[in-house]
Amino acid sequence: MAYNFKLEKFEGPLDLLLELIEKEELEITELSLAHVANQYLEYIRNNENIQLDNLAEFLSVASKLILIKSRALLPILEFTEEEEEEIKDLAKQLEEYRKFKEAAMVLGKIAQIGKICYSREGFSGVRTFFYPPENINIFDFKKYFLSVLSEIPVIEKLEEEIVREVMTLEEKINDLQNFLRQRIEMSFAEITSGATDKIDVIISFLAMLEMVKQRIIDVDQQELFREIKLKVKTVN
Amino acid sequence: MDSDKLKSEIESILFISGEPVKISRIAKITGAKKPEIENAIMVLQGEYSGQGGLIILTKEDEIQMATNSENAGIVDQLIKSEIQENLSRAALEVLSIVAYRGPMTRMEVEAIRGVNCSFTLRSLLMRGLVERIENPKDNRGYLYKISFEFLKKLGIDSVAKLPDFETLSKDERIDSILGN
Amino acid sequence: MDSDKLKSEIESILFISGEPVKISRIAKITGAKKPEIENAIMVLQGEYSGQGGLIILTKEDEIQMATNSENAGIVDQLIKSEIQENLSRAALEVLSIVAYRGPMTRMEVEAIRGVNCSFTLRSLLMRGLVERIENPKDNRGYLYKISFEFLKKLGIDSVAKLPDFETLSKDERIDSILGN
Repeated sequence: MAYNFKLEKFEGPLDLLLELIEKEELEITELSLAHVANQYLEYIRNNENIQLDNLAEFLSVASKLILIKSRALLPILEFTEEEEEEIKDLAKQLEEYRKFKEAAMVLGKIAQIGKICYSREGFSGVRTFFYPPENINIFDFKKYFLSVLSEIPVIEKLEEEIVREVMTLEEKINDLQNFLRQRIEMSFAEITSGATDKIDVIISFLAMLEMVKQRIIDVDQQELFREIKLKVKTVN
Repeated sequence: MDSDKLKSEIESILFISGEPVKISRIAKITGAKKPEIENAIMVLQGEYSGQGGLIILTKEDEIQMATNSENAGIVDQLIKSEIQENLSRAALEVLSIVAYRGPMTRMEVEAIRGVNCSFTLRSLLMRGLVERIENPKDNRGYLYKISFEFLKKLGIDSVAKLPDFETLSKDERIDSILGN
Repeated sequence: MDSDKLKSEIESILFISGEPVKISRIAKITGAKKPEIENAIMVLQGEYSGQGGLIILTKEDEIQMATNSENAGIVDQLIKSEIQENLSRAALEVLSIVAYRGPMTRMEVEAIRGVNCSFTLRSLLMRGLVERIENPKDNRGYLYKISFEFLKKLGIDSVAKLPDFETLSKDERIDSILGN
């Protein structure tokens, strides 16, 4: 796919999304979000620069984009009120973020000019007095020091572990393909029955759409709200 | 109280203190009433807004005296200023959100940026560009707001002087919920 | 040089310095000629001679900005209120950090608290609870420690007598945040 900022570092999923839309010179609408969804998904699939602590946020936006994109791909899909809300929210959120991204650039330029106001050192020239507080003893020192220690942020090892367990999109597609070849037909529910968390379900769905796009599988849904059936496309 | 006398006293207080001073503190020291002081500050800010070498910064219920940003180049030579680190894009985004929309919680900043901001907020707090106060609605949480250091860095005397302050400081979504 | 601009620059210089400044120094910083500066100072002195809170003092070839002596009583009260104010939670936290971990730089105090501490440290210095010494590793910076006078008042002769000093002063959370 033709996009040329693989190595650029984005401030987050909204930043990436905004960049994609602006590159295409589009307004922020549901349609334009659907339009750039592929590029977004491609980016997070290929990009190893996404910081670990941001991956969850990138995936959360991915899941909203998948909703939007799947509406275009599978018009028969019905959305819950909550999902409709999510789709609308993403456009609004992006609009809001754009305002502040622009404001940040303006502030950055003002700061760069270096027209700083300087203040005086507080009470400079005033001589010091020894004025100790009453009612403070050495155990208060311990108490306040302990409270300071408890506020020091612990570098989270947890997040790293979660991320390590999540399969990449690539792996998931391979997985699905193998599984499909064995079973020929299966449902989306079956695929995700072994999912351990939301991210896993999202990745599965993402992979499914990806395979529809690449014409590896056919998707079939008999009726609204019924199971989505996946089939390996028969080669004609 | 004689308003010229009060203005004069406020000038002296700001000069000696050097740091931001609360209006309530000025009231305590001068014995003047809060509205009188606020009025005197307004007049002073007007007098100091010209080409003079000094300006008066205001933010919420605090004021500070500083040099005119036009003279930054001259003053720079006088003070052994700490190296002015450039602000990263993340820092600028968080700063602009807090400047236009603060005081606000970390969650509210993150809702706009779509990413975790705890690291950036911490570094801005340490650099003194952002301040935090306890959240009256949540005794374990904080509210973040802009500092005088930030105003000084941009060379403006109040947040209202930020570009597009009127429009950007309004949250349309909140307004629509409130039915405005 | 534009005389209003020069006046403005001189005001900024005097404000920041606080101390007497030599006219030759002003000439060097502003690039203006001595007679121009002397003229600007004369005009400034006239402007500052009224009821305002600031005045400009001249002595031989030096000038200084200071507060109007009419306001001496107010200034005294300001200083007194600054010193006698109850210690805030922030102040108590900074004191405890400096006690258990000092001598240390301001940056280290700030990294541990995650918040800028310049106002708090300045206030503790002024009350004589903390003292600063030159940093042998950085001749522009200082190291902060608890003052001996304050230790005596607390009834101990060394910080090592603080409760659990051995373990608390070596807490690994601090090493992790300071990157040691």
